[in-house]
Formats: sequence, C-alpha cells, structure tokens
Amino acid sequence: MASKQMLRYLFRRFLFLFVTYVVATTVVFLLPRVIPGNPLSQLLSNLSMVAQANPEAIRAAERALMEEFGLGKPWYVQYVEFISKALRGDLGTSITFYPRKVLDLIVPVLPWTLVLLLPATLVAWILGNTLGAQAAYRRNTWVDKGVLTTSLVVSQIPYYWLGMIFIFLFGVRLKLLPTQGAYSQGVIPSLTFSFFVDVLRHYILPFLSIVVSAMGGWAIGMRLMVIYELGSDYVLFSETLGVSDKRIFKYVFRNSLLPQITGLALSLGSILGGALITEIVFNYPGTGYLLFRALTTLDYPMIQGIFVILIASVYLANFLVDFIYAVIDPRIRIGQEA
Amino acid sequence: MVEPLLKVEGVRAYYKLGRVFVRAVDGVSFEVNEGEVLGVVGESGCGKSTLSNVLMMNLRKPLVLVEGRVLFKMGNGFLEISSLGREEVKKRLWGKEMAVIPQSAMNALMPTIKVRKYVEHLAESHNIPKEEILEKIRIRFQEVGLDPVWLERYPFEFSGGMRQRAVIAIATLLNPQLLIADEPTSALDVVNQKIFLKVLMQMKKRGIVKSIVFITHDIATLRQMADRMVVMYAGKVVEVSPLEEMLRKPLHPYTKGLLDSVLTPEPEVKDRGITTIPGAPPNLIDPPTGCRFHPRCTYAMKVCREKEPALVEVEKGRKVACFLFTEEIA
Amino acid sequence: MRLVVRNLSKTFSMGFFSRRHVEAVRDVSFEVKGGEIVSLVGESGSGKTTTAKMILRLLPPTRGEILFEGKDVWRDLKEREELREFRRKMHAVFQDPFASYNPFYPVERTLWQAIELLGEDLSKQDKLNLIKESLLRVGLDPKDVLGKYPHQLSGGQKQRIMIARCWILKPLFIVADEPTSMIDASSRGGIIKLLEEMREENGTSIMFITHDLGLAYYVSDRIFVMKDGRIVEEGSPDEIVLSPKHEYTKTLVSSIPKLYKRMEDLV
Amino acid sequence: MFKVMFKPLLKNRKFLIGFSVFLFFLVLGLFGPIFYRVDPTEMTWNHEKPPSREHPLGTDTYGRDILAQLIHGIRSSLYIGFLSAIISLTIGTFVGTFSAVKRGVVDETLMAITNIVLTTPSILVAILIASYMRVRNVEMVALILGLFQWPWFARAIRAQLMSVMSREYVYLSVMAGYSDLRLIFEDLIPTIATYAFMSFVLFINGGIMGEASLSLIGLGPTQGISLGIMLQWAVLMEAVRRGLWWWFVPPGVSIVAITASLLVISTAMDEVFNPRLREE
Repeated sequence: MASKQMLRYLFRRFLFLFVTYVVATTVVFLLPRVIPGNPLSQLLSNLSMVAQANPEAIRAAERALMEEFGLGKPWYVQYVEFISKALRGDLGTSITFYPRKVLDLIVPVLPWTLVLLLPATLVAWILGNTLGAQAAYRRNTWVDKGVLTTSLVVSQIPYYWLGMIFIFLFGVRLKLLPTQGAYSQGVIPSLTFSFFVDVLRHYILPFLSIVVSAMGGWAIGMRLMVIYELGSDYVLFSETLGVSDKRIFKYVFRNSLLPQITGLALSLGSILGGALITEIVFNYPGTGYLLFRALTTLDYPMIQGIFVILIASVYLANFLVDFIYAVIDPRIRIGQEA
Repeated sequence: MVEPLLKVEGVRAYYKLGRVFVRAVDGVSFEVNEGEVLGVVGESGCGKSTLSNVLMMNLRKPLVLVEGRVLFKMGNGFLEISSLGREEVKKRLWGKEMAVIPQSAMNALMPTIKVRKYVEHLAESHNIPKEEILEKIRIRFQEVGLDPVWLERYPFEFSGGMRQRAVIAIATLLNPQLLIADEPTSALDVVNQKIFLKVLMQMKKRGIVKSIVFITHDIATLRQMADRMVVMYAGKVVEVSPLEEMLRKPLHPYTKGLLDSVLTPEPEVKDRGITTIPGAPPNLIDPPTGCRFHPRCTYAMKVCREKEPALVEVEKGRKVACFLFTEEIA
Repeated sequence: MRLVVRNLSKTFSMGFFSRRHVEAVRDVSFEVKGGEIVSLVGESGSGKTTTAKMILRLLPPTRGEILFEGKDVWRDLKEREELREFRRKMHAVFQDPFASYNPFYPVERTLWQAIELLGEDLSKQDKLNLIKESLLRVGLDPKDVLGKYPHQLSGGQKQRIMIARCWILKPLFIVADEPTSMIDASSRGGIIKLLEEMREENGTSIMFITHDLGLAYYVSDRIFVMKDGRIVEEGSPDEIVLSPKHEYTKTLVSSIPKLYKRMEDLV
Repeated sequence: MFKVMFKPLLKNRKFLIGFSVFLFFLVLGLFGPIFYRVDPTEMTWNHEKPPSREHPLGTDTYGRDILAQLIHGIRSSLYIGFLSAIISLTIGTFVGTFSAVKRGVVDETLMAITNIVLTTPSILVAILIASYMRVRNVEMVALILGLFQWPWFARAIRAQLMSVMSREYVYLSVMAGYSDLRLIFEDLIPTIATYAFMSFVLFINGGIMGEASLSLIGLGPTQGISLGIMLQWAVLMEAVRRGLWWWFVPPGVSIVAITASLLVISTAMDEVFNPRLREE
C-alpha cells in the first residue's frame, strides 16, 4: 500500500514538523533570556528577598536555577546544554518541588490529560462532522437552520466557561455529579470497579464541556464543505446515472471529511490550550493543573519542561493526522496534489 | 419510418429568482427520433443547457417546469416523464434509459475511489450483479480505447482525453436509449475532440445507444455527425431542419447569421467572409415582444415586433419560426 | 522590421528543496513587419501565451532578445518615459473580457487609463469627448456603456471597449491573445473587423495568439504553429492549412472539424 | 464601490442580527462607563450579594459591583480584541503581499515561516511568553495574542493576490504605465478588502477569546479589568462551587455573545460575497 510517493510525503511532513519543533524549542529557550527585565534574574532577587523563611532551601533553589538555565555562561553554551539535555530527556529540576526532576513530575499527570483530551476531541470531531453534514444535506430546512444557529453560538463558548456552567447546574444545583478532581478525595487509586465508577463520574462533566463546545466548530466547517461538494460535477454526474442518494451522500461525506482532517491537525494546539484551562476549572489533576501551579509559583524549569513536552505531543499528533490523511486520500497516497 | 424516442411538447421551464422568472426554455416543442443524432445549437444564454436538464426532467429549484409535457418511449407507448417527480424519473430512467455526458467530464468521476469501485456502486444502485457489470465495463473500456487496467486507477491519474472517454464508457454502460451530450468537447484539445467524436459515433453505430442529443455552440462539430438540427435563440426553438438542408439553405435569419459567423480553416470560409449579428442575446427575464430575434434581425418587419411567430413546417421536415415564411403561406 | 524575436526562451523553476524546471518557451525566433497580421497558433500549454507576455514586457525571458522598433524591450527601456513610450506603442487585447475589467470600477476606467498613458494635455471635456468618440468608433453607444460596471455588459461589448482603448492609443503593435474565444460566435466577426481596420488606418501590426486555426487562417498574413514551446512550422495561411509539412500541423489540421466537408474517418 | 459591496449585506438577516448584537456590546463598552458611574474597583460591605436594585448584577467577595466590572471588562476586552486584530491583520497583509509580489526565494522563506507559526500551538506560546512578563499591560497582552493569529490570513491573502495578479485587468493596468504602488492601491487592495474585513472580524474574535484564556490562568493584564479577569476572580474565589452564578455567568455570556455575533457577521458576509454559497 505504502507507495514511494506516500513515503516521500510523510518524510517531508516529518522533516517539516521536526524543523518546526526545533524552532519552537529554541523559542522556549530564548524567551526568558530576551524578554526585557530578564525574568530569571528577577526571580533570583525575589528569592533572596524572601530568603528568611528557609535560607537553605532558597539557596538550593537558587543554585538549581543558576544550574538549570546555565546563567553566567555564554548564550550558545547555554543553548547547546539546553538542547542536549532535552534530547536526553532531562528537563531539569523543579523549583517548587525541589529537588524533584521536572520529567518525573510531568509523567504521572500526562495520562489524565490524554484520557480526557483524546476521546473528547475525537467524539466532538465525529459528532460535529455528522451533524454538519446532515444539516447541509437538509439545506434551508429547520434542521439546517437550527444546527447552524446553535453551532454558531456554541462554537464560541470557551470550554472552561461551559465547564463552569455545567459544574453549577449539574454539580451545585442538581447535585448529580461531582464538581472537581478526577476521583473523590481520600480514595486511593486502585484497579477496582468502584474506583472506575468514581473516576467515570468525575470524568463526565469535563468531558462533556469539551465535547459540546468543540462540536459546533466542526459542524459549521463540515456544513460548508458538504454544501460545496454537493454542487460538484461528480455529484451531478452520479445523479444523472441513477446512483442512489445514499451512495452519493457517502461520497460527499467522505470527500468533505478530508479537509476536516487537516483542520483537526491545525486546531490541535488550541484544543489542547482550551483543555488545559478546563482542567484548572475542574481541579482535574492533569497537565493543565500542574502548569497552573507552576505558573503561580514561577517555577520556570517546570514551565519550560511542560511546554517542551506539550509542543512535542502536538507535533506528534499532527504527524499522526498527516499519516491518516495520506492513507485515506489516494491523491496523496499515489502522489498527486489534492 | 422514423419513430420518435422523446417528445417535447410546449415546454416552458423557468428559473424562479425571487419574484422574477428567467424564461430559459419558453414554449419549446420538438422530437428526438430513434436512431438519429440531433444537434442543438445556440449561443451562450439561449437556454440550451437548461434544455438538457428538461429532457432528463432533472429539475431542481430554482428551475421549475411551468407548462408542457415531455414524453419518453417505453415499450410500445410513451411515458409522460414530466408528470413524474424527479426521484421517480431518476429511479426509472436515469442511467438505464437516458444518460448524460456532462460539460465538465474532467471532474465528473468521484475523485477518491477507483473507477472499478464506482462502477460497482453504479451496479448496486441499479440492482445488477457486480460480476456482470465488471465484465461489461472491461469490454466497454476497450471499445473506447482504454486498457481495462485503468479500472484499478483513480480518476486523477487519467489524462483529460482519457477521462472523457471513461465518462462515455460509464455513461453508456447500461445501454441507455438516449444519450445527451452537453458541450462535451469544450475542454478538450482538437485531437482529443476528434477521438471523442469517433467514440461517440461508434456507440451509436454499435447500437449501444439509439439516439444522441448533442448540445453545443459549435456548428462545425455538429456538422460532422448530426442528422437534424434544432436552433435555439433566447429560450425558443427558431428552426428545426435536417443538417445538410440547413447548411445549403438556412431558413431563419438567426441560423444564417450563425452559419456565416463560423470560422473554420477552409478556403470557402475566406471567400465567404465573416459576418456579425448586431447586438447581443436578450435578457431572459424580460425578453423582447413579438419575435425575440427582431431587435437584431436585418429583415425585421412590423409584424415581428408585435406578434410571436409560431414554429411551422414550411418544407418537408423543416420547421421555422419566422414571419418571412409563414406570412407568405398564410 | 517592427518586431524581432530572437532565441527567446523561458524556463519556470518551482519547488524549494527539489527544484523542477519547466521549459515553457524554447528558442523561439520570428519577425513581424509593419502593418502585418501574424498568428501564433498552438494548444494550451504550447507556450504561446508565455511568449506573448514576454513580448508585452509582463514576464522577463530567461534567454533571448525581443527588439521592438530596434530597441530591446527588456534591456534598453531604462527611463520611465521610454517605458511609457513603449506601452503606448505596444498594446494588447486579452482573452477573457470578464477578467479584463476590475469589478470595482466602471468599465470606462480602462479608457481613462489609456488617455492618461497618452499623456496629452487635454481638458477634461476633451478627454471625455475622446472616450465617447472611441466608443462610437467600435460601434457602441456611449449612453449604454459609460458608468456601467463590468457585470452589466456582455462579453462582446467588453471586448469592443478593449479595442476602443487601443483606438485611443493607436499603437504600432497589438498582441491579441485569444480575443474572440470567450465571446459569442455572432459577435466574433465584429471584433476581427475592428482589429483589421486598426491595421488599415494606422498600419498597426497585429499578432493573434490563438488555439483556433480557423481564426488564424482567416485573418493572418503569416502563421506560426507552436508546440511544446517551439515553433514547429511557419508559413502563409494557405501553406499551413492546405499543405502542412510538420507532422503536428498535419494532425492539427485534420482534426479540426470543417463546415464544408464532413470528416470521412469519423464513423 | 463600497455601496456595491455593502448594499446586499443590509438585506441579509443574519448579518443584521449579528451586527446589532455586536453594536449593543460595543456601545455598552464605549459609553457604558459614562452612564453607569460606579467604580468597578470600589469595595463595599455588601459581600457576594445577588442582584438587587442597588447592584443590578450583584457584588463579588470584596463587595465590588459586578455590573460596573462587566461594563469596564467589555470595554477592555473589546480593546484588546481590536488591537490584536490590527496587529494580526498588519503582519498577515505584509507577509502575504510580500510573498505574492516577490515570489521565488522570498516567497518560499516567508511561507515556511508562516507554516511553522501556523503549526505551532499559538495559545501555548502565548502562555509561555506571558509567563515571563512580570508586568503586563493591556497592549502587551494584545501584542502577544496578535503575534500568532496571522498565518492562515497571510496564506489566504497570498493565494488571492497571486490569482488576482494573473488576471488580465492587472496586466492592463501595468500596461497603462501604473507604478507598483498605484497598482497595489487601485487594483490589488480593493480585491482583497472584503476578505480582509471578514478576517479582521475573526481576529477580534480570537483576541477576545485569547485574552479570556490568558487571564483565567492569571496571565492577563496585571492592571485593570477584563472579562477574562472577572472569570479568573470567580474561579479563584470558588464562585462556581459556591453557587454565585451572577459573578461568572455575565462575563461568560458577554464573551459568547460578542464572539458569536462576530462569527455570524463573517459567516453572513461569506454567504453574500462567496458565489459558491449563494442561493439562486
């Protein structure tokens, strides 16, 4: 199946994403060093100002910070150190949780984010596209108008605000579902059925807030694509040949879905951003929550580490989407511009 | 003798745009006979493409049938397809009894599946066994000069001329009696145009299709294959004549004007010179009164402005809608 | 010689990492005399439009030279005034009457542009009169045209206004790039006649760029047949059409449907 | 020219609804502070009171008036939205135009950069940049947001310009001796104007959303008030779990209403100007 053209396409995409990733990590490296007022040295002086609390720990953190960012060395040495460490998986040491390693702190929270984000994104994508296609197929009926109007509004609701509303309605008012965390406080994670149910009950509201508000955007985009496709030559020709409506709709759905796949790749970043903030609203123990704590305590090594990993995962997901696209669209598989 | 395959009787088909109507096909009557190639000619905006949709009863809003009947020969009698709904006509006739070769054959095939798959879907829609139809398409592909291995390819791998031939092969797969070709050659270079015409004529010669309606603005192309001509102007049929007679002696001034504006690389054309019909085709929302051609006609008389000429047989097999002929007779 | 084209070539390069080269025009040479009408005939992709753009100084050639009135179009026109002079003397009518007008302006903008290019010191009223005269000259009633937007006029009318633009400029050379291919057959003759009259009155040389051998045969003094970027045959219309030499020209001539002869090998 | 452009819009119901809603919030943000003269930062002893005659939208933990906060918040959120939209539009137009006009290596380099920024998760980078700034004023936040919104616009502008520049009327203007600058102003800009306006509307949208996201995690403007900052305070004070709906509902509703109305405006414009969507 995998033709030469497809491999070439995938290699090109990989190369591009790799270059992009190097650029992004370079930006992560450069930012604290070029922003006016040098935030790092400011952090240092902040630390020494509050040093009366625990001078020992503060000094250790200070050393760590100096070490972490290689301050005092020429910038290119710092850069090489940063990159080589990152490649070895060494993302540095946290300041807040000194002396724990950043990577060790991130790894346990990542699964929570993945478990929330991936299913929610996929479900929203599938539901939104189905809804949009149905609306386009019934263009100018009340179904279409209803879907379009609702989608236009719903797509503009930030995930986290919908989360707030859900917490208030289903958690506070109706008391149906828990309002925060990934599982009840005091419960020790275990592989039991009751724990699973507990996790599921905590999962519903954050999951739904992402699904509902992400769906609208896909529905709008898909509706537009299907409307375009319905007017295309192959649809008109198939009709005059007596190809069944059901089959034609399948054609249209399939061809409209292709650009939506690219759309998914492009919006992964903003979906991730929204999901992270949703975690904060739900006190959900994922990466977003960890990032929030790092931000409030100015734990720069941790912030950097989280970003190096998050950006990498966005690009990885991007590549996966590219791969799927190449498998589905023969024009790429066989090597013709779409 | 000649039997009609399709009859169009007093058809008016308008586009409804808000409160106004575009009278694209406005009181048109003619027949398509069995075994003939009927050429429909006219300038852009005269209603020829709308006519192809009317022949199929492929009416979608804003296009509506206002008046008239379209009859298609089924068995021994005629089926009034204009009284059926679009879905009904589609189910009973499209693909099987009548098929279209569209203007843009370039993109007419479903782009993201293999041609074989598409043909299988076509079979499925018509409840025909897959094996049977695959066997048929292999033969049909060879007949149009395509190697059957191309069935395993995607449409975008085909060149323009090949796509056009694949479209003919697929459109004629269920041996429709009537084939409607709507400006099928306009996107092709001349060499491929000729190949296309050859393939099309072979389809008829082999009896795969009975009759062909060929819609175009290019009289020189029609001249190669048409038996009779229908000349359309501003939503009306102005002349129906056998091709040779029309070339020898065009009746309607518009037909004459069209013929005299044809430019082909021939010494006769150079000697004849090229003429222009003054003015431009009218707006079909508010067409001129009387004969619609009168503002551009050098022979226009008073009656042309006031009364609408009917399409009347003036010689055997020749009809014209012009007072230059009918007034004398009357 | 009004126009001399020598060894003209154009190569397009595409792609950043893996460069691909497309030779659109290869080593094309020809000459056009004053008052002569020639045609460059070829199918799409033959390089005829690229050639036209290079002559019109819209696209720089990769190699070769174009001499217009003895001056190299791409090398000798240094001064702004020299360039304007060239633009006045060499003009064009394009294929697509819809794309020839910016939809945001009334159609007469194209005529005001010509008057401005003319650079003569006229009063506003004189200029307006000139515009009206030019419209009358191409068979249009100024009343029907002035103040109208492109979508309100027919293709034939728009193409006539393009010729009115040329009439204002009275250039020495007109490149007519498929001027009749997108308008109705019934108005084609008028456009051709107007261009022929430009030659009669001002000795303008005209070069038709077309895929339509019928048009070329009808109007030209000489025809150049292009294929894959090269001129494969050149000659008088009768030579090209009645006794073609090159294999490609033969196929081309035999493939074109004629009005007075039915193709024998069709059925 | 503008008459030709905007007349069909005024007949489109979607456009009118969207525009009215947006206008309402714009007027509220611009003139609200003049008519509702309550200081949004003034603390009173009325803590966390639900809506009443005295405080139409209630008060927060410090007894500050929510309606006053809302009006001022709308004002600065709109300001940030506009500012970031102008920044995005400027960068996008510049990159797109330069790419289309210069072609060749310039084009390829610029497009490579554009694609890199397009693939980069912009909100994450915005968070990262903001986290390093100890003091952030409203303009800085707008700049951070504006810096990452432009790529898709630049690509679209480039594509449109490339297609326009191969149109005959541009050649004819060149042949009439137009200078590059005159060509840009008379022929190129009007062609991309409607698209640019639609994009501008969506950029405002993105700016408002982005500000809310940044503020919610404490990276918004360090001074003043915005819709995002209101939400941040509500989250910090656990307003949601304590059922203080009047605190977090109004800013959220305002964000959704403003951004949705902008989206409706651009959708309606697309329907009017995009021939493929027109319903004949």
